[in-house]
Amino acid sequence: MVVNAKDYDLDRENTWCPGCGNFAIMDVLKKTLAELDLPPHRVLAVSGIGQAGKMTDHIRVNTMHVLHGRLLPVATGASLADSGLKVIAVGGDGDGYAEGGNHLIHAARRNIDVTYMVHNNMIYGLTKGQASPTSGQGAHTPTTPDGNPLDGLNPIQLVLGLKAAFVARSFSGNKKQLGAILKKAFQKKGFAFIDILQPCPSFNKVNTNSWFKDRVYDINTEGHDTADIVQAFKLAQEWGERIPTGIFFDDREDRAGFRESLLGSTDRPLAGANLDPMDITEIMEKHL
Amino acid sequence: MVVNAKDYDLDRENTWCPGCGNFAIMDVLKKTLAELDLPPHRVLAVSGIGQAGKMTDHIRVNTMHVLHGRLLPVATGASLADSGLKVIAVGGDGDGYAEGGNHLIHAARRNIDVTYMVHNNMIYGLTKGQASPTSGQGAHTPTTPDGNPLDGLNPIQLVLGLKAAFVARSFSGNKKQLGAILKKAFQKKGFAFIDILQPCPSFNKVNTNSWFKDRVYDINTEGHDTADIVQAFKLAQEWGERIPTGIFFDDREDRAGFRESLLGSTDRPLAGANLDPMDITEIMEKHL
Amino acid sequence: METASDYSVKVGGEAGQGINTIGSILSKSFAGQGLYLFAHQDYYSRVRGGHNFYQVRVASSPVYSFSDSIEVLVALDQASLDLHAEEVRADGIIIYDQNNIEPDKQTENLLGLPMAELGKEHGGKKIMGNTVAAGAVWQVMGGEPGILENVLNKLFLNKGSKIAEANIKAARAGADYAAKNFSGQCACSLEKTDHTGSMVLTGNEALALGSLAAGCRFMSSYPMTPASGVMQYIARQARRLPLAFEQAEDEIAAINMAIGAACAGVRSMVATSGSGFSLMVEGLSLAGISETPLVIILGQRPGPATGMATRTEQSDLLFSMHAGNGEFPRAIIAPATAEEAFWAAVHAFNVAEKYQVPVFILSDQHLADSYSTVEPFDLKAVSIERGDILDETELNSMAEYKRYLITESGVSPRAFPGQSEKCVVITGNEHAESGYSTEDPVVRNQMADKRMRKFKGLAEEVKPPVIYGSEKPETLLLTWGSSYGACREAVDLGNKQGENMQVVHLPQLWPFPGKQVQELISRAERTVTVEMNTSGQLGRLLRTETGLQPACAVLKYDGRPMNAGYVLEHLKEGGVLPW
Amino acid sequence: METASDYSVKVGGEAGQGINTIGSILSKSFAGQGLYLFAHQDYYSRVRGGHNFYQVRVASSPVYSFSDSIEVLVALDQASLDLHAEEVRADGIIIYDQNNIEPDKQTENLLGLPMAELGKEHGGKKIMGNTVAAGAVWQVMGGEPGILENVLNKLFLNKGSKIAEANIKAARAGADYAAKNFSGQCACSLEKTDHTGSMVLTGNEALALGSLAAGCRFMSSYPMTPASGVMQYIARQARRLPLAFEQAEDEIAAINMAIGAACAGVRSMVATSGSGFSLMVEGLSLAGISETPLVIILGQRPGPATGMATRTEQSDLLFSMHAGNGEFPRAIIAPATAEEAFWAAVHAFNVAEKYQVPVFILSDQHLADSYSTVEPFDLKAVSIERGDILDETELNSMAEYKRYLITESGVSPRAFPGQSEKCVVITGNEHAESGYSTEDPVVRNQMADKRMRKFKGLAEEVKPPVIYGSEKPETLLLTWGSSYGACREAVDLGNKQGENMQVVHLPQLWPFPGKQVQELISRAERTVTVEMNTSGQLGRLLRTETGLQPACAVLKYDGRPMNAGYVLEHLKEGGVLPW
Ligand SMILES: Cc1ncc(C[n+]2csc(CCOP(=O)(O)OP(=O)(O)O)c2C)c(N)n1
Ligand SMILES: Cc1ncc(C[n+]2csc(CCOP(=O)(O)OP(=O)(O)O)c2C)c(N)n1
Ligand code: SF4
Ligand code: SF4
Ligand SMILES: [Mg+2]
Ligand SMILES: [Mg+2]
Repeated sequence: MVVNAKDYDLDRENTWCPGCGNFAIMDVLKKTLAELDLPPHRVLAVSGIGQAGKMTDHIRVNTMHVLHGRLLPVATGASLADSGLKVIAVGGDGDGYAEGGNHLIHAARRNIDVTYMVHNNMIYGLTKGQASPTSGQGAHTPTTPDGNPLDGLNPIQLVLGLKAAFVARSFSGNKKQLGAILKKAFQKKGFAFIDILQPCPSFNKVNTNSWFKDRVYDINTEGHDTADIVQAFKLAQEWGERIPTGIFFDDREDRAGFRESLLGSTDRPLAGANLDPMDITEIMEKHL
Repeated sequence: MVVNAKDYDLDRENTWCPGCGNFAIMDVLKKTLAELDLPPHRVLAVSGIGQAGKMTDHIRVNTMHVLHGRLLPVATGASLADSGLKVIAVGGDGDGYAEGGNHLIHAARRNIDVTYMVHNNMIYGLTKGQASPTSGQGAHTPTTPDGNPLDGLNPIQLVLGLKAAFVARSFSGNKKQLGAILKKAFQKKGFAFIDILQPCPSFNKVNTNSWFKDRVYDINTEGHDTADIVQAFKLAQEWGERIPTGIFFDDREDRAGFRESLLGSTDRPLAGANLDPMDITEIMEKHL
Repeated sequence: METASDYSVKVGGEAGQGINTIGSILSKSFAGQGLYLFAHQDYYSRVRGGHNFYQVRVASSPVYSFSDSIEVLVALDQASLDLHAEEVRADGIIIYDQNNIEPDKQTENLLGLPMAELGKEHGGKKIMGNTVAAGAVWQVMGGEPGILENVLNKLFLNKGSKIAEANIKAARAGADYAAKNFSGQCACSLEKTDHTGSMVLTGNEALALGSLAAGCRFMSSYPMTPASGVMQYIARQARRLPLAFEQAEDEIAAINMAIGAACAGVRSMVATSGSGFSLMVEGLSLAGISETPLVIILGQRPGPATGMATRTEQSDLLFSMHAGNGEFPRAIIAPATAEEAFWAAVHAFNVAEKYQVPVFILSDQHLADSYSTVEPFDLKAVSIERGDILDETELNSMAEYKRYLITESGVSPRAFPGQSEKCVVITGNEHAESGYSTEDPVVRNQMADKRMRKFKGLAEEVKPPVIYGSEKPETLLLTWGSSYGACREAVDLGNKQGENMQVVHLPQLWPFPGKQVQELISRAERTVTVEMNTSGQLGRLLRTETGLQPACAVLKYDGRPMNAGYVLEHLKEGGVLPW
Repeated sequence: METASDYSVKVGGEAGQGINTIGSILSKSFAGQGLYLFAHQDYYSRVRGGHNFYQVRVASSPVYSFSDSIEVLVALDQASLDLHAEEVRADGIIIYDQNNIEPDKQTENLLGLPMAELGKEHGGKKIMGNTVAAGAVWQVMGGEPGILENVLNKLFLNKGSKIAEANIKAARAGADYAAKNFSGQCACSLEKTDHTGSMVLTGNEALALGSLAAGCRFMSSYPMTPASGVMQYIARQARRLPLAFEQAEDEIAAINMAIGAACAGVRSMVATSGSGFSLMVEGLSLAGISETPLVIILGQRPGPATGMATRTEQSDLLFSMHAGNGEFPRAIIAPATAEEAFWAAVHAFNVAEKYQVPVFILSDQHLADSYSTVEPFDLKAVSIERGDILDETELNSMAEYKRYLITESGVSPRAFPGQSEKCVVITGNEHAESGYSTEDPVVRNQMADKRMRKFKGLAEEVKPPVIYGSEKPETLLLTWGSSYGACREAVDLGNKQGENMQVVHLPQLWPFPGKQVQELISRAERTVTVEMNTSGQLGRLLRTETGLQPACAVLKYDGRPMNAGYVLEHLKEGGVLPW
């Protein structure tokens, strides 16, 4: 089957603002899925609530648009149930690092068979501009009117601390890099995490497209050894005048994905329209 | 005032099992508080639900014994409200790394003025032996009867990923080390995190007192530079035949505690029996 | 309604076009002219595009709801024309920018105003076209120019006097254009009264103000429409007052932080909406057993789950009443207007502390976001009642402090950690008087009984039903929250048309004022419940508490508020019976 | 009760001493002898120490609750003697280890048994003293030795034949000691009937078995007493069946994982208790709007918050009924016995899938942990009804698949992601038939109405009230869940004493079978509700749904279950009126 990026298009009005970084991310996602020859009905995108989560309004695949911050557990359940689906989780920084923080820890621990894209605009877009955990110190927002007193959370450091199987950062303004990373992420067994820097022209007037552009550089072209988690952690400390992007860590230990480790095999079937009753006579007899 | 460790004793039946590591931890805590000359009424211990959380049944200080996993937010609120209290949070590994994982992320980000002790017995004690996020691969428990398929979470790596101001691991069987670390933790401005390895003879038959004893070593006596977070992260990778303990990271950047960063000062009073009405005339006039 | 003037102005456009600017300039100017207003907002859950509107009704006596027909439509985009031209009365007008919008040939009463052009020319920026429009509307409606300019001055002063001046110039350009081209076209003629000096306030703002007046010193919350307005208002004051606001990582943290602060001795609150409140339910239960005073503002919107984020509904009444595992007393207050919202907040904090219970303020998007004119609050009338709090001398004279002392009222005197040398023991487990856990069956009974005994005191402090209309009505409309406005105006309209109607609104729903309601219902020929949900929750509660059942129910649950017309129409049709 | 034998044996001791071992050896042996039993457990929230007991009632016809007096007390520690000696009947006996315990001089009927000593001597370990005690009890009660040995063989076989043999030796030693020293002391004499082959099952085990029989293929949960037993049972089967069990990081993850799996096409469930369920409330609401079939086992215990972790209560009925923001249909099933629990699970999964709604099974600690004799379930009678699921051919023939197709029944045919080439769109926002979000007011009404229409179908499938006792009663006991056992025995006892009583238990509480209940109540002279909570929740629900109010209520909320004696005593006192 030859799949085309257009196959993922949906004829629905897009409600993102002009200039929003989300458009580029969606383009790249569609192109990458097509490159991997994944037909829409074999893809499941689980999205959180937020502007990023609205991705599932605009991409023709199976979708579950769920609760704010709960996309990873839903994706976990769905991917356990059906081994035939390529499962993507997509949400914002508030969704993933505030409301959903706990699930990130445990998705990494389980190594769930899910590619997780966080559109990190360092702000709450949909609810009109409140601070996010990644908002920088001093950011003036409706909930930090006197300037954010805290340093922003560094998601790469966090996820390296969780030893996720695949840890990357990209930027919506660098489609080529994003595409290459996404492709590798989809091919990775288990949990692949990508923090995607994304300008929000409506609410984040500090971390704009050009602010990012002036700072990002690619650690992979500079020869970073993606098997070295300590080196990755060291690189991840950097945030400011220069912002490292690229694949920080790509675990060479070929860890089993969660489906395999929990079910003992990658294709034990659970889901489907047919439900063969399980014979529990033997189990019952133990109570006699 | 001269405070004595006995001042913290409570005349209540202790419900921990004989041989439980919790006893040693409690002893050390009481001694350390006394050494720091902190009278009981100036200490607030907030505890989660679990065997570790029962600490507050046995130590005479102000206590809030709250919900499973929610000790850190309660401690955050209480410490913001009253600058005069030394706030300790105490809970188990299930409490802190499973149910309460999200709050750990954000307590570190805020740098709340709280010393957080996690009694890490790598098991759910109070609910009779289910797996915890730190349970090792293969652990047979009532919820992993065929052996835990997952590697245990490494809390030190995680909390280093959060760049908490003070990150340490100790062992209930090494009272001297634990006492020294606790003392430093209490003196640290902001969030001090200590993962305390604790045998649970009733349910964890693998990670026993002697199992730990055979493995732990002190990174500080071996000259680790606690200002170096990358080095700390490297050390934290180790877990198995040898288990590093001691202070991994003690941030030399003298970050403000949360109370100071949010309220702009360390002693702006919020709490108390007297509530002087705030004059809001000016605010109201803006609506005229 | 004996209003001489009663006009509605609707400003429609896309998100981001600035309809709120025009709306609030006009609203404040109306108030400045000594008139009363009610303005509601209708917007999509998106940041750009879509179709939103701001509709303000202005009259010479108080108004509580909105009209179906409008006198003035300001259309900032094509959709506004297409969607709302029909609502314009025969003698009404439509102001639009003829440079952007091409109206249908059939549409009548169209008045072209080159907003952007004039904005650019006189104010320096195209976006000033909004102020141009406000100036034009003000002019055609016959407002006093100085008042509008005053408003602009105040509104933009904090952005610098240049910007204020530019806006005034733009407004003048709009007014001049209107004077020249639209004169005689608009039937409106705004009165001027000496009822000036009132505030223009949303429900959210009133709740925030009330909380501040009540001495709230701690708020932790997580953003969620329509409750974000409260936290953002509080956040703005935090540095200036002895007050902490923190945006929590989630709603669970929010309520637990507030509990921590409350236990440490400060008045604390959270604000959220349905989904977020769902996550607070366990914390609510903790507040219940630990007897922690806490105010929860629950801004309702249509569910289930994320539902329709920016719309309105009243479907979390029974949820908030029963939320939390186990049983514990609580209070539920539901203001109907911005005015009531302020006093509701004061009441909520007092009740919370006096009885050491969680107290809900149920609001909804319609109340939260709608502006109305409100007299400045008499701050001297705000009394802060903290209930039984021990002072240091009392504490020092005690052998032992018992946080959960068993008393006749169910309320135990409070003390705070660090307040004296007595340690304070607080817990979410069942406990003895000391605060330490127990499983003793006798003590359990005593503690459960003690907690439940608070209901008595709580019931004595219930805000009584608010009654309006006929004394011995044929039809009694029983309602709550923001639906009151529609009911009140329906009663006025109905009675004018010869009906015999009364509205009873319950500003507090729990403890339920059963006796008073029963008494009122017994005097009416039939009772109809009116509320914004599918299952008739107030009706169900009425039956649980009194055994009575309304004759029928007028319900609405499409996410848009109801008004008098809707109520009357559905009354005629016999209501929508959910049972 | 026309039981010939009806005896109670209580085994008391500290946590960790092994009272459960003795209890379950005896229980299984009683069943092996062809007798019926009911055994309940009382334990503290601690791992070691404290005072726990296991009390088993054995009789020649079915029993549903426990007695206040006991025939045999086995005391493993001093506290058991001190606390329970009084409960022993005059012709009863107390077996204790004279090497560890020094009984009060006044205590009668004491029989010393050197348990640990004999255990060490005959079984090789002191802890075998437990089996020694079981052997002795079995001997004095007149049980057939082969039956006990059979049970020991089965119980310990998986630990190796050596251990099984050692236990049999220990039991024999106990029996021999008893034969020599206690003969003639015990008034009990166990019958032997041919009613053998029944299972000994807890409520938790029955729920787990029922779920497996119903084809549950996914369970995610977080440990919490008293629901942990269900997940641990399921976890043990997971590797052997096409079934996934995962211990989630918290209850929020648990319910959301289950929703993900359910949407992907498998029967999914969660089990929890009150605090944990509080955290699932938002997910519940998501299941509601996304129309996801989901079974929630809610094992109740005393709240609020952590309350009393290992005790029993029935106080989450109204909470589960109203939980979740917004309004959506659901079903609430509440089995009274282990037998009912199995079929409740089957029913729950069928209803959940047929109507695509969340379904609750309300259990409680008393039901969850109590053993009773149950006939093996007729697995052929288990029918799996999945409702409307499209197959691939149907899907392929469609132009477009609409997940939320509007239908008369409110139920839209389901399809699963990946099942065919049609994409499936699922959401927690308000949506059009396609599954994509909408804020259109007309569509919103249609969708809300569609969801609510499911109530009709749900109501048709309600499990009808279970009736026992007099046909035209003077007193009707209306009850639910595990309180049924106490009520049923109260009816038997009362009617024997000349009363005229009936018990009606509602195995399903929502949709409420209002008509049937009304009809039943109308035939009775007075109705009394009986339940384990402070506010009389079933009574409140009854009033909401029928307008009727019980004459009084018998309530209990000290964390310990009620029995027939409690019900009768409180009926005499006129009940505990919560209103
Ligand atoms: C439980 C809950 N809390 C709060 C909200 C309101 N809410 C919706 S989106 C959002 C944050 C959006 O920020 P982010 O996740 O960064 O996404 P973005 O819009 O920036 O892409 C919030 C707070 C909600 N829907 N549910
Ligand atoms: C919301 C909620 N979920 C579950 C529980 C049940 N519970 C109580 S303690 C506990 C885990 C205890 O493990 P841990 O935190 O490691 O403490 P330990 O007993 O091992 O010291 C659980 C699951 C609870 N009380 N509340
Ligand atoms: S608000 Fe920001 S993130 Fe949302 S669509 Fe607009 S630009 Fe993008
Ligand atoms: S169960 Fe384990 S953790 Fe709990 S008291 Fe016993 S030994 Fe300690
Ligand atoms: Mg964002
Ligand atoms: Mg533990």
